[in-house]
Amino acid sequence: MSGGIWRNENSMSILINKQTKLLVQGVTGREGEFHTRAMLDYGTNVVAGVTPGKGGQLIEHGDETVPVFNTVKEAVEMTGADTTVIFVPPPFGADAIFEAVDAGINGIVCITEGIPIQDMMKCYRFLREQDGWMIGPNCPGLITPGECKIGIMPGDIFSPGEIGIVSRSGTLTYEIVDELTRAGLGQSTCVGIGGDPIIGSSFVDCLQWFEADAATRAVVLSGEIGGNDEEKAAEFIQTMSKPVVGFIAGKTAPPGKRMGHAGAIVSGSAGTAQAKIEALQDAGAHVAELPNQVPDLIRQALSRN
Amino acid sequence: MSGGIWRNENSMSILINKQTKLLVQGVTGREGEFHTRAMLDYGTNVVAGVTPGKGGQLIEHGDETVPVFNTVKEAVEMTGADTTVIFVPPPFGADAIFEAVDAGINGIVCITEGIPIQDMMKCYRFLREQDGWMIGPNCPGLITPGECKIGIMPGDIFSPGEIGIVSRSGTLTYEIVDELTRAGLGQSTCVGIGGDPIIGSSFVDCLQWFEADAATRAVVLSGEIGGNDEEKAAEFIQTMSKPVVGFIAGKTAPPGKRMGHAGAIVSGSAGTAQAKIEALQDAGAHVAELPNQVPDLIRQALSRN
Amino acid sequence: MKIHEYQAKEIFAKYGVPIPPGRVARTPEEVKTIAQEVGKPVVVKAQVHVGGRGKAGGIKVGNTPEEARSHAEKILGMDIKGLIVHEVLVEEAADIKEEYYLGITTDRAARRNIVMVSAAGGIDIEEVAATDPEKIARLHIDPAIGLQDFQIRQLAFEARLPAAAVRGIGPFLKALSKVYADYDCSLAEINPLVLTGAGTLIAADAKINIDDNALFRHPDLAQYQEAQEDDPIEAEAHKRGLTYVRLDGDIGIIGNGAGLVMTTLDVVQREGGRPANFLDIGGGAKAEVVTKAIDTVLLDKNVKGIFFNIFGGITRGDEVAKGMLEAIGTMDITVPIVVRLTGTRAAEGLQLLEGSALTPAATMQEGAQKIVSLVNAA
Amino acid sequence: MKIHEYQAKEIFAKYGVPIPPGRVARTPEEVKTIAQEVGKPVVVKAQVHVGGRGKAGGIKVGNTPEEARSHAEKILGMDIKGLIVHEVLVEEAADIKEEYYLGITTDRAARRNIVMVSAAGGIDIEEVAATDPEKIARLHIDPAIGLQDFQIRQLAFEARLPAAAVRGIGPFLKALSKVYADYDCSLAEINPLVLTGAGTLIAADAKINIDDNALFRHPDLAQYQEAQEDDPIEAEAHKRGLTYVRLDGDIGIIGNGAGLVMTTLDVVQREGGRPANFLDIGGGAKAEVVTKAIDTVLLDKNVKGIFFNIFGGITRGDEVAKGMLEAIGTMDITVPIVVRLTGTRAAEGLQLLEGSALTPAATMQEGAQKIVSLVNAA
Repeated sequence: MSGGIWRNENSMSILINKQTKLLVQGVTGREGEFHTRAMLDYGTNVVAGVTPGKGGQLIEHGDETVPVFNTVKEAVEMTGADTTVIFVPPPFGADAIFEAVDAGINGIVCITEGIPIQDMMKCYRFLREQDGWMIGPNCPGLITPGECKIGIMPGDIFSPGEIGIVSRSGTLTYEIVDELTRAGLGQSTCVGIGGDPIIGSSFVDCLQWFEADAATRAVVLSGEIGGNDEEKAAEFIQTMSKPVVGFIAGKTAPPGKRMGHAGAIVSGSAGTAQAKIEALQDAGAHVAELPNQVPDLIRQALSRN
Repeated sequence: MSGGIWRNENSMSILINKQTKLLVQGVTGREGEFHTRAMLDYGTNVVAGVTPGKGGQLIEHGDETVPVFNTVKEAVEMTGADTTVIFVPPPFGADAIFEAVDAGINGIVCITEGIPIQDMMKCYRFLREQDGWMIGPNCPGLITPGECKIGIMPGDIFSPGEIGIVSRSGTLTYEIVDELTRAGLGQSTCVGIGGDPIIGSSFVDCLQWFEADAATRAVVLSGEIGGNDEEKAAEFIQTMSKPVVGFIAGKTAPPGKRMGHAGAIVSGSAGTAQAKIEALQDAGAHVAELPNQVPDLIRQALSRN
Repeated sequence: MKIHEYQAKEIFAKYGVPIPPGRVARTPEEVKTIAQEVGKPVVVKAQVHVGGRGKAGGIKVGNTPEEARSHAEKILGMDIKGLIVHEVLVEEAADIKEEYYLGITTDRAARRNIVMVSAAGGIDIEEVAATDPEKIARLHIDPAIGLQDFQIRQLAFEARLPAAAVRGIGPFLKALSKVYADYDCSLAEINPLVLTGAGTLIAADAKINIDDNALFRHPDLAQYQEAQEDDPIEAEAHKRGLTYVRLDGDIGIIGNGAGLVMTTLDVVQREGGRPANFLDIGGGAKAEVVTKAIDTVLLDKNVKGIFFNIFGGITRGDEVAKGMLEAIGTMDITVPIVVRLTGTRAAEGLQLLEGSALTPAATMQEGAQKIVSLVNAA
Repeated sequence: MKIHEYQAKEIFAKYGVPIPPGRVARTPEEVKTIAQEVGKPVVVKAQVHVGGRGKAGGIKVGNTPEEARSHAEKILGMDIKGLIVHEVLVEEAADIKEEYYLGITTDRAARRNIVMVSAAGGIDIEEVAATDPEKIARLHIDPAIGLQDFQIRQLAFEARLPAAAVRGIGPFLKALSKVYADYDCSLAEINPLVLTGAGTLIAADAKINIDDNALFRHPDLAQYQEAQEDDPIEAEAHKRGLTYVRLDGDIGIIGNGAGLVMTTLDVVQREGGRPANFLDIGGGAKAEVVTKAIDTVLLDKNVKGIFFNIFGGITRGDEVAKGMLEAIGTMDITVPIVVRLTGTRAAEGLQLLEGSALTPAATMQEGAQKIVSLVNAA
């Protein structure tokens, strides 16, 4: 999984673009239908939906019609869907991921929040054997501005451009994107990788994709306290040719609740904002203290590069 | 797993040779110790044994000493063992295979008979993700005459040469090898793949290895009724440059016991000796009616090639 | 190992699968009592380890307790393909609207377990498999993650089950796959799964076979162990721990290794003889095993001669010969025995046999020729 | 979700893990009765959802039933880090020869569960982890195959347990990993696993945390659910379904999205303020949630002002503003509130707030500066 890098022909963004044929799992649910319509409004090529037992229904939206199928297998066979976005309730999240992989779906975006961690561990183990990619769960999705939006982010704050963004949080990302857009810095692709302990794609996966993407000139990495994904990202940043600007949330947050002895034995003292900021700075990244400093740091980095 | 082809530098045999560093799992058991001594007598490079709780013991045999370890991990770290032969009782067979894989062992020969089929299914699933190879379970092992014997076959009936042998049964293989040796036809490597429903390496795997092996000029395939491995082998034989002589046991055996409806639905009418013989003949292989016809068919095939 | 329908249903019931009310009985009076308890028409079903019970008259519907008793009188003690019926299952006759098939077994070719679902269940499912294979939805279980919910939905939709059954079979398939895994099955079937007139689903018949290699971890199944064979000599051989299959000829065949024994059968047949059995004594021929093997082969009164074919590998030829001499010394054997020994210490072994009543042979073919002519001359 | 030691031990007992005889008690008299039943010296242990019970005086050995009762009188009702002790576990005091540590938890970095074993168990295990990490053997569980026997042996040998314990910990580790999987744990520990003077192994203490996301499939655990927080406001916020963490400042912080709220805390601190809490109202700001959030923040009597920071994404700015106006209309609020709205329909939202008691701000930084000066001026 982590090695599976999808590239379109011209490498004009990462993972998704105008050619993406999107399937929506849980399409007739409240969230699923609402965001299906929002994605259609953005111009995303939504080709099919799946809700077991509702096969044969149609979702009409303006000039567009999205057919609903009982199984992902059938949806893929009938429409050639290559990417899926998952809106099913958490007890069925892992099953939806397995179904997508089994049906040959290449890219998975899992919005669902609250999937049990043991379920995600099995999914991750299984996904690692596949060639495709997954973003999430518990994430806002990803967007290639002007081409394709998959997820729940507000499309109108984004603008096409050359800055790649990868982030663990939702609204904080919007905050940064808003600053960039208002500063005239458009985005190549913006990925919200999700805040759960087990996620399909890490910072490092996304940084690799951005590094390989001809349309991306610089990357913003927005992290937060907990885990060690930012530290791992810092290691990779040392090898990158493109500049990275970082932001870490949680500098004043109290240390997380302790998880008994075992948690302390495993995690040690890692995961503080300070440790992450230092790791990024040691790797050559510029770290903003406030979200509104990001555009200036990006401009400085690009002028130096 | 099935794609993982091990080759030594000069490709003078398949899978094992003089350089093979062998570990014996279950080395202090009756069977394990008996065959460890027999393998040492044959000249096999037995570097270590494992029996949990007996770490630190030594098995002395003539001038040679085989150290016993508690875990495969420790044995590999201390001796560099790259191949293992498993003699543990059936309830512990799958665990022994997992332990070997986890410790980085490249080649596994599992002699143990009677491992539950669900255990082997998990093992096979797991092994397929690895680079190494496995022969067995419920097999006599394999031998590269004059270099390395791993398993329980009587070493003195083999002689070095250019005929590769792959077989599902034990004593029947010895019968064929005996005929070949007495006819002056030595063997490159002889592999007993085992008779269980789920085995690590199939006929096709072994035929691929023999096809790629510079030291093998022709191959004997000894099959029997049941399953469809011989039919799959026939498909591959069509693509081979080297001649194959077949023998199928069970022409007069009664149809196997029925496994309820499900067995019939899955297997259909496949698996008879006649179907297998015809598949091999259609693929261009010569099929012997009696084991003692094998040497003549091999000579004829080699003179034509 | 096979277990009876009522035993399989006991297991399924533990996993929450609805089964018809009823229980097993061993006398006609018990059958009547159970039928009275059920209070509705019952079906009386012979419990034997063999297929085709229905066609042999081993399954009857009793509309009244008295009728059920009367059916039981005929079924109990009935001989179905060589097996005597000692037990019958008496249970409420299902109100059958539709019959579906659910099964899991090992797919050797795929090295995975395969799940099958069909809307065309019942006793003709094999016919369906042969003539309309597309009517059976099937998919494999990945051992790393087990049967997933999406697969259950996929099977139900692809089998074109009606909407009520699509929703309803989930728990049945989950229980089936859990039983299959927990009990190390080689086969688990619910056939038919009945959709009743009231719209509910119920397992009207159930079948479970257990992987013999896995019995060590199911001590609770020991109580179900009984003769699995329809042939009494096979049953006896099984008890003695021998791998024996009875055939219809007159030459007893004993050898070491299944492939070699099968080949021996082939060679004997090719030389004009008719094998009476398949008997594999396995590796390491101790005198005791040799004695047991010869004794078992001679339980078949058709046997007019025995061909012993041993490849001395790890098994040493001289030890086999000693075992044989010891065996025939303690038994009263009147049929000719041909012994072929090759491999490790074969020469020494054949030397030991010189002067005995045993006829030595140097090759498998020679041995086959000798036993055929000895038996034909007798 | 945390559960108590005695609840964890009830679960482990179901999985065949030996635990000291005893049970939970709620009064000193009950404690005496249990101690009499046990008939040996007992240990009386406070059951609270917080670490460091022993050092706080919440664990005492009673050599006689009367002594146990007397300890219980002190422990029941005791305040340990803000939590009142309502229950004590009374059980036979183990005859401790050696103490080992067994634990499983999620290793986020490896995306797998990790098993840890140490011969240096007991209350100082974290100290051991910090100073002698090599004294803790550890390995990961592959979710595709689960904890294997060879791994148990490897852990036992690498932890250098004595031979008796190497043989004995198998069932403990198997039960631990089965409980961990069956109950969707995020943590399961037996610490100490005690080797007694008699040479047997017994789980003297046990700890289980459950993944909150998986509680839907463990309805049997609902009975264990109770306040998990030592802070009464946090407990109340949890009850109301809000993600709230209490801090020690005087500016209440409310926002949508954890990352944004954390950043808001950072910015307020940077501007010289001291945040009183973290409160994430999540997506979709309905009036009701806004009311609950403000009310919860004001439960903390230190709060002198509130900063509301909303990025209108899917949440529309005008709806948030309406919710706020509705909320403050129904509440008696005396502290200043600064509202920052950006994103979808932010302009419309800010327009709605004009003329209200709420102070609008265009950016996060401006909002932080405003609330800090308002609170400092108060």
